[in-house]
Amino acid sequence: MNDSNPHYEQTRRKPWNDPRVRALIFQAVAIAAVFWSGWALIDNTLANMESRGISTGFDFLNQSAGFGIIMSLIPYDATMSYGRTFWVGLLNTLLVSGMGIIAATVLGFIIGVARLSSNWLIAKIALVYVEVIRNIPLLLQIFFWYFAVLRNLPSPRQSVDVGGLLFLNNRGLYLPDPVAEPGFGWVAAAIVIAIAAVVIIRILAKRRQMATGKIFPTVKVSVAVLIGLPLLAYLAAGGPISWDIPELKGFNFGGGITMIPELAALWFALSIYTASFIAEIVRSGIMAVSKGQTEAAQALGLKSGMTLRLVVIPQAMRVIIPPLTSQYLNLVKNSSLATAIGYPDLVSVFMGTTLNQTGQAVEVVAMTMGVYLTISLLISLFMNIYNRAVALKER
Amino acid sequence: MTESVMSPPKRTVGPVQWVRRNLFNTWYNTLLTVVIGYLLVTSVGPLLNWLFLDANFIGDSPEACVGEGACWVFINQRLNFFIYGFYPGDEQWRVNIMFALLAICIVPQFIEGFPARRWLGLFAVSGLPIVGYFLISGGWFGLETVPTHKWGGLMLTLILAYVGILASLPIGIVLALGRRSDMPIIRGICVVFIEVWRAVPLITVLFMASVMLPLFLPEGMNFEKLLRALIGITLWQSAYMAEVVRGGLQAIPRGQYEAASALGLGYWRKMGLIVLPQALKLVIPGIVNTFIALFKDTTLVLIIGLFDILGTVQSTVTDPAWQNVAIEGYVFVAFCFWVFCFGMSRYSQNLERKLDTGHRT
Amino acid sequence: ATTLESVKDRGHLQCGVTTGLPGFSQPDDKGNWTGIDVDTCRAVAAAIFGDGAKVQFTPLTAKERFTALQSGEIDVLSRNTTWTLTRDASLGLNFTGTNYYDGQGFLVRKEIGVSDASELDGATFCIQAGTTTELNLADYFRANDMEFKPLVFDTSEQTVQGFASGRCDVLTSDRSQLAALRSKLSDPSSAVILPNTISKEPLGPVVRQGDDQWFNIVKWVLFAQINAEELGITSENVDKMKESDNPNIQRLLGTDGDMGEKLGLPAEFGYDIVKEVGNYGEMYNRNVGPGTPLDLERGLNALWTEGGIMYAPPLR
Amino acid sequence: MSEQTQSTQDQQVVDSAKAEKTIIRVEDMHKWYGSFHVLKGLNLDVSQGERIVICGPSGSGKSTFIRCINRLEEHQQGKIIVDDVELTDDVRQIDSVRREVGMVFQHFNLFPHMTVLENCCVAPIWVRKTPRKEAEATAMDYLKRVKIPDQAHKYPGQLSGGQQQRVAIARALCMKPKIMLFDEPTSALDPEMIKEVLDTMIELASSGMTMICVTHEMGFAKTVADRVIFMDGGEIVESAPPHDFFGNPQEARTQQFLQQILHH
Amino acid sequence: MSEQTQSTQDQQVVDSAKAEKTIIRVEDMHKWYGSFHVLKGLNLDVSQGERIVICGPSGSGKSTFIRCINRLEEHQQGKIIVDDVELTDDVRQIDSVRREVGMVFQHFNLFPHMTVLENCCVAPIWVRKTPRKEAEATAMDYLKRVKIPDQAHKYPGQLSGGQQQRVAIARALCMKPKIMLFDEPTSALDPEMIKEVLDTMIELASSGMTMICVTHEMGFAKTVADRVIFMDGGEIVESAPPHDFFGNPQEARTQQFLQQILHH
Ligand SMILES: Nc1ncnc2c1ncn2[C@@H]1O[C@H](COP(=O)(O)OP(=O)(O)OP(=O)(O)O)[C@@H](O)[C@H]1O
Ligand SMILES: Nc1ncnc2c1ncn2[C@@H]1O[C@H](COP(=O)(O)OP(=O)(O)OP(=O)(O)O)[C@@H](O)[C@H]1O
Ligand SMILES: [Mg+2]
Ligand SMILES: [Mg+2]
Repeated sequence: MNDSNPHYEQTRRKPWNDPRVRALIFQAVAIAAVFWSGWALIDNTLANMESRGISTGFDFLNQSAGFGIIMSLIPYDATMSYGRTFWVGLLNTLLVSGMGIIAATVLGFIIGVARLSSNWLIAKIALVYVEVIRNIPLLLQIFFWYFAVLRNLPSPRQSVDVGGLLFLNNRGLYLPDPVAEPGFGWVAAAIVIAIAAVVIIRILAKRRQMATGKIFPTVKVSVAVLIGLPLLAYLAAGGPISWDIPELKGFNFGGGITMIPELAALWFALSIYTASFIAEIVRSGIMAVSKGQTEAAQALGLKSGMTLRLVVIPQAMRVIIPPLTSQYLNLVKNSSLATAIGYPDLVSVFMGTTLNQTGQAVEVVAMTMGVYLTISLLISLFMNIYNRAVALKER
Repeated sequence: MTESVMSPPKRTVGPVQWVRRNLFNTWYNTLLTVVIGYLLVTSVGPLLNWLFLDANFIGDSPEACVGEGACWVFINQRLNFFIYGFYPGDEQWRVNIMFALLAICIVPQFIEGFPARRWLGLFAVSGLPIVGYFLISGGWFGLETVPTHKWGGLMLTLILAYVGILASLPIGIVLALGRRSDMPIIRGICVVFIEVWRAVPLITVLFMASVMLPLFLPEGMNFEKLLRALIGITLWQSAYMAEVVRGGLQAIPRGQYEAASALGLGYWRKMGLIVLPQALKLVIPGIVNTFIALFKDTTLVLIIGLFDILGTVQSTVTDPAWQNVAIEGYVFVAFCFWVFCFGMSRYSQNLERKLDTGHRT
Repeated sequence: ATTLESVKDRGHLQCGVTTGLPGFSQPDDKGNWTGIDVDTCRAVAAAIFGDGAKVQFTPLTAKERFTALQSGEIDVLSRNTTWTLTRDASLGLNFTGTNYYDGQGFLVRKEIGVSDASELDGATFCIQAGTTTELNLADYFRANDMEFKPLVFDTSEQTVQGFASGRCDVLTSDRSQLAALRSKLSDPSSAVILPNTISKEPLGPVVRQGDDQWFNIVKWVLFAQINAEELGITSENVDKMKESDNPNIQRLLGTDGDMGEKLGLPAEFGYDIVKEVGNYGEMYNRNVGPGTPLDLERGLNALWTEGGIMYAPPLR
Repeated sequence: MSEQTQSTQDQQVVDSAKAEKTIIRVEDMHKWYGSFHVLKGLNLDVSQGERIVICGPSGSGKSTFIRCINRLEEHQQGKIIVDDVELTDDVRQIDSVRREVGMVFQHFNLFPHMTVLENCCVAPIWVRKTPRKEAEATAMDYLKRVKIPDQAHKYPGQLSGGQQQRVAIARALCMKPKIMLFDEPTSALDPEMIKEVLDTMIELASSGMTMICVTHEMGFAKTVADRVIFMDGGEIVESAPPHDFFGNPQEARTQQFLQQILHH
Repeated sequence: MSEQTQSTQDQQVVDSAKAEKTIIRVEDMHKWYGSFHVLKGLNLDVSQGERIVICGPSGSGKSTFIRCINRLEEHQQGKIIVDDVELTDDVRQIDSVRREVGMVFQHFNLFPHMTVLENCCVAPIWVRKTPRKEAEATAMDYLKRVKIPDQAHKYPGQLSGGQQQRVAIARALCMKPKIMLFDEPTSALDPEMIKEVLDTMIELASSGMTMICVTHEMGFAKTVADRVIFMDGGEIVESAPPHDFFGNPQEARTQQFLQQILHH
């Protein structure tokens, strides 16, 4: 290569005009600023905590808590540790979030499809639902479900009694609790067999379609098998499940499974509120599938049901998933409003009572935020994996 | 081309036909129509009775409330408290002026082709907050100072939402630009900031802002509680805003960046003159939606002891003088929020529609 | 800076109170706070500034109160807080005394037909979160080998609403509250207060550890009020009392000695307290005493000379 | 192109002989969008095996017309009879007509979430209840015919425009329709791709399929059409064999249009 | 067109005389996208006032090449010297080069939120710090030159494609660049629009502007180019005056390409 060039003289390059150098300096400054403020924050906090005589560290997690919690998924009583209260609260949060996500998804899809219904009344009701529910603060809706509904439920003595098995009153919904007896193994086996049978049916159905073109009603048959087989086994084994039936003891019902009104109210409010957003997401997802797709399917002779199932929904899902993810995240975060009605979730139990008893605000709040951060990262992660799996193949 | 001489055949759109087509076109639609119709008839009637027909509107004491209906007398009596909180009665005209200014700025935004609409909008985001601060907090021009802990009710709700959105927008823009930067460390910092704030519930943020903040600050440094709630809300909101703005930035085609570069515009001019104006216009609906979300979330300040509209209502429904007015109180608050949020969401939907068609040409 | 200095710089006292508890601290719809806890703070403000109005109230839920005090968000916590060893020793707090002796009791709905706490096995309780009530209840039931279901609310309003809506059988709280809470029910006669008292609840103002001067100030403001009652000084006769020859009175009102100076307060701090807020008895009667909605007898809270246990060290 | 023109003339002789059964009959058909009169009394008979090219200025209603033929649009007056079935509101009749009519769109409208093969099989399997094996075999046949059997397992997004349009043609053919409708099948393509698709269509035409094609590719019209129809303002202005149509247009409007187009 | 061809020959005489100073020099320039070698050692000298047309099959690197010239893409090896400034990482030098080089894109890339006039003024005002009045006057001049002064206050979305592209040209000219780059400026246009734009470019060429134009409009190349460059596979295969290039291409690859293109 020939460097000597009559027209051109090497201009000296000033380092600060090099974008790479600029970028480096800028980033160095930024990271220094972040570290400096982070350090200042920690330093201040430690200094402040020391000067105010606040104890630090996580030793408190092993101390005995000394307070009761009305509902817990793992064994808990007042003699257990603060660490235990963390898990109780966390599980309660997960419980109501999980239930909420399922219910909100189902309800949201129904309402979203109803918005596009050809039945004028249904479409309008769905519209009213969406416009009313999503424009009222969630906290108010939680209060509404809690106090309005509680007021209208009877006291335990006057419980609504469904066949002596199921009771509803202002202490909650009481359901019989199944207890396995000898012989239950048969029923369990039947369930396993039913699942296996369904898998086989699906494979056979596919094969039959391959060979003869007949389309087998897989879904209906599967449901029938899944319900029928265990039921048969149950009857044949002479009913090897005894039911722990709730009964009135003293002031309240004992035995059975209880769903406390706080859980129910929070669950309703979260599901109904979030469903109104999901409905809009579903609707716009379906509408985002171009009209050409529907037309092409129709031109091929596919009926409207098939068009929806084979062409529209699979494509709508791509549009629906990302905003749906953020709704799930919102729901989990919103479950922290439990504290307003006394449902013992993580914020209420751990960031509430435990924090108050131990006074270790920094540790407790950090743990709580860590939990929400983890949940949210996990949900995003799963959704990203799903998203990648269904991404359109492009050139 | 000759004009069409034929007009479309008159459709038989008599009511019977309409009902047929829209309510009873298939057997399952018929079934659904009947079931839902029945439910509507049985529930709407009693509701209307309670809300209006049997309700009590006039009076000045609990005794005025008789019968089964709602007791709106209660709302009437306490309305002042719900709107202004503890703001002193003689000074409430100041708040009223602000309400009026706000209405003057906002209402024209809904009216197509209103003169000076753009300028009013600009004033709403720039001048109004400053005027509002001086007017409401006072201490200037011979106005009596009203400390922030006396602010409350609807007024406080509006202040929280308004300031929250205004302050979070610029921060959100900076974060969004940072997240799209070529510099890995800047990008990393922005991503972490955004994701962390988006992951935590607002009430934990408010809790930190309201009772823990002094722990993190140097000795002796302190702000007012309201200001701290605002900082918490703003930071939290700016993470959401950043994502909205990022959506807009991503929607700007690469060609726009390239054309700007080819003309010799540097990074900041490229962003300021070319990219951001387009991106922000694209995401106005998104911003309005964020605003609605924030507006509803302001109710959470109740949990940290600020008396917003829900707070004022809650603190009065337990007044022993009035029995069983909780439902009326909550319905009132719900209605207030609904009116604001519904209005805004309509606005954003309209915009969305308009931008949609505008973009296709 | 010391707490006293920063309070003086700021120009007002920052005082943590409840979000609304009749007789102790409650805002009316003008934002004026009333109650015995509120008056305690006013007395501190009066002692520092000579003006009982120079105080700002921060409403706090029970869960937030200690964090707010620890962080420096408030200067004094006067929020019917029970004095316990743990709180005193490990939260970095100091209790400055007791402005109300209370005990935990039960409010039960009549329809469950219970007349004694020992019959409450298996009942559901409405409690306020973050209170000693929560702990006492667990202790009491463990000690008596009974079971209970605690339903924990954030504020006392919600606790009452929970009880009123029939969600729980029993509302448990400090006895001083039960009567007032009962009066909030739409039908007060549907509930009764059980005779049992299951705990000692000395309620008093709290300050941060590590600032002895401030600790002393808040402590002695209360003592000054109790001493004033012993000495018969009231807000009405305080001006006349200034001329009194009684050295105790002179020291209290600052006409003699340097009591104020020792605390870092103006000499006349005692006079200001009584003038602005009144003595302990006045404060009691105005907020919770007979004739108020709470209608509570002095009982334990009477002066030691009158059969109670209110006793203040001498001002000298 | 000169060789092709020749072969077309040979074909025209054959074609006119077989033009027997009327497979599409349109009688005084009108359509409105709201109050806008798009189609103003169209009349058209198409015999089995006939190949018709429709052209005309933009907005003249060409697309609307052929979309009415398989009822993607509803006409409000007049009659359309396809394969002896009249198009009415009756869902069953619409279904049976659509089964016999294949359509190829300007923008292909392939299903992006299915592979090429799945795109081709979905209708035979779910509409005709063909066994999957068989459907796939047929699909591969047609993919071979449009010369892209090697792309069968790719997704539409991975193909070029010309390839996508050929898949769209194969997809329509897989239903073994009696009639094929094309709505400007080449106008969204790059010049090189156009040739691929036109070649495919010419091959198809030579197999005797009944075709109605909206296009402005006049070369194609000359090569394969039995009749060229010129539409303007929602009316059929002229309808003639290509030779006459291009050589001796009757209407002033047609002449004007042809001048524009051929000049280009 | 025949008249134009003639006038071009006249011009060529003039042009060759003035071809003095080298304004763009590319020396053994290489570029990679990741590990994909796009440009493989290009060498090119462009004299002031020279008009160069680049053609070549799709993907041959034409766009990449001219985008390197104003550093929209970064080259990794070799040298590019524009107007005596070497393109390196130095921001100031890039800025000063971009000021002298105008670019017109295939898809116009007008700023949709600004009027035509604002589009033209934004760079002079903010980059050259021209007073607004003056910038607007200049802009109007250039808009007159591209024959759309009456559209000055419309928004780009309200113009036809051809008008938009002319605005894009005017916008680039407003910076009074020494060099203009065109990247297939007509390929996104309808046939009728193409002529408008080509006419504008021909007029521009006759004013002595240095131009590098990627295009497949061979008519244009014949009319105005001083040199036609054929690229394939990231290399310059042939570079010759249009007369030789079209009349007597040296390389087999060029011949093949020309056949395809002229045939079409
Ligand atoms: N859904 C619709 N609603 C209202 N008007 C419509 C609709 N679809 C088409 N039109 C109008 O009907 C007329 C005919 O449209 P059509 O698409 O059939 O024209 P075309 O001849 O296919 O034109 P092109 O060559 O541009 O495709 C046009 O004026 C168009 O604007
Ligand atoms: N950002 C990029 N990353 C990776 N490869 C790229 C990128 N841009 C272009 N290429 C590849 O570089 C090669 C040259 O692209 P370029 O756009 O320069 O071709 P071209 O000659 O302009 O083609 P066309 O005529 O289609 O515009 C192509 O193979 C293209 O796929
Ligand atoms: Mg068309
Ligand atoms: Mg290119």
